[in-house]
Amino acid sequence: MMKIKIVLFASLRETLDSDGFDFEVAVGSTVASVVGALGAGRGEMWARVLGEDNVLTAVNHTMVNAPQVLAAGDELAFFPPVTGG
Amino acid sequence: MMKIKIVLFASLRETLDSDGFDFEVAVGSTVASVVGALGAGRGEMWARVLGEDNVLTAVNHTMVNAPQVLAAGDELAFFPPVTGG
Amino acid sequence: MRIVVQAEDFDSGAEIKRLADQSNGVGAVNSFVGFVRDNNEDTHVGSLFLEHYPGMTEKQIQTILTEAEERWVVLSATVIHRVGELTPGEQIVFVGVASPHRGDAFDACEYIIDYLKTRATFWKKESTPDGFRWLETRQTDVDSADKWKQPEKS
Amino acid sequence: MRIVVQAEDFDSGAEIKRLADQSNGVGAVNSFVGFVRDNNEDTHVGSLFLEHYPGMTEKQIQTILTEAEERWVVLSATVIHRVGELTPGEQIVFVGVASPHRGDAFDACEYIIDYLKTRATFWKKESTPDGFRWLETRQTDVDSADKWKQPEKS
Repeated sequence: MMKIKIVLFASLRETLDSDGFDFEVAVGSTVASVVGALGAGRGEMWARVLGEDNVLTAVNHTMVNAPQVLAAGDELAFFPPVTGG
Repeated sequence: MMKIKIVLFASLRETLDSDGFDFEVAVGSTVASVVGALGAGRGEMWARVLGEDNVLTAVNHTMVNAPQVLAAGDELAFFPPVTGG
Repeated sequence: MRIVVQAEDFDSGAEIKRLADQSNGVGAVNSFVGFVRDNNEDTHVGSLFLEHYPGMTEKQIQTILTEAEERWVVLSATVIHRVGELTPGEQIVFVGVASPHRGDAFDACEYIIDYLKTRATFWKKESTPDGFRWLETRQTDVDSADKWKQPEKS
Repeated sequence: MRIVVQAEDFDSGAEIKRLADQSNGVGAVNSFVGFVRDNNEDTHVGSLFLEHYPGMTEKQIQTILTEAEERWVVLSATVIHRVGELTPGEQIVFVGVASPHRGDAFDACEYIIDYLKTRATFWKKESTPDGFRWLETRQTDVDSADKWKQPEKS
């Protein structure tokens, strides 16, 4: 197992009532498999919210897609489409 | 005869050493005929400078062309292409 | 290149002068300032709450500025984006670009704000008479950014 | 609509806020500030002297602003142009446009400065190491203004 950091922003942070936490995942986990583990470990709401089509993911401040493989210490962020400016 | 006002700007003002004056012209004069009268009355330099292709003319703050007919009291301006901003 | 994310208001005039002072040969500064509107989609807006992803936001803005510098003559560029709670009429964002000539300044500034709207990790929540609502991406913003896509060289 | 020709410097930040305060619903202010460059056509410029045609200049700027208001959603617009002697690094001209959305603000602002350059009666004289010289119209300025010409409806 390895430890990564999960962070959540905006509507995801509010809906899931969490701004993030450290999380233990299997070595070789992908973004997709972490979403699966979060749904399994934290309940239906997490599976549903993180599974929505428009949820964006970043690893260490760079946008990534679901197949992205994670390394120990990575910061994995989930957030909705951006609306700044 | 009728009186109009001649005004000159920028390089024309400097080259002809005048920023303007009242000028008596025949009733029914056009911009072109005033240019002729200025050349006849004030000398070769005026004919040459006001006859240059890029000289612009305005009557009462509106751009006009050579055939424009003038009225008593009009302000006739001569100036080079603009270079502001 | 100056990138600031802050709660405080900013002085656009001082930023414009700073852009001109950064470099010799500045003839033109184009700048964009976004303001909180008092209504959105026909609903009265009482206040706006802006959140960002510290670290990632600044990095994304830097990438957008670098792209603009590669595409136009940019002598200096500034982005200031406010976060926290803002009320209608307040300044939200400043984008400024200094160039020798104005065409580059206009295009680079519009490029930066168009991509900032679609790629920088900021999120807006509005307070309306019906409560808070998170804003959704506008299709017009996506279209604005798409206009900068260059055709592939064949 | 605010049109000022003056010798004094101006505060771009105050002008931007004034544009936003003129009207409800302002979401975007685009502004252009022109600066005196320290060189022009590879010649060092010591100072710039700006002359205008009082009365006609303001009228022409008003016409240009009215055209911009007919073409885009413009909630308020400002042009400030300095005259007299200016040195490199000084501000020459401010053009600002406030709109609900940024696309209109960018386009209207660029339209105004492009036509101001080719239609407003200002003239520039530069002091260079070889003495004074009156500037000539740049072809690039003529081309910039021409890009706004709309095709005739057929």
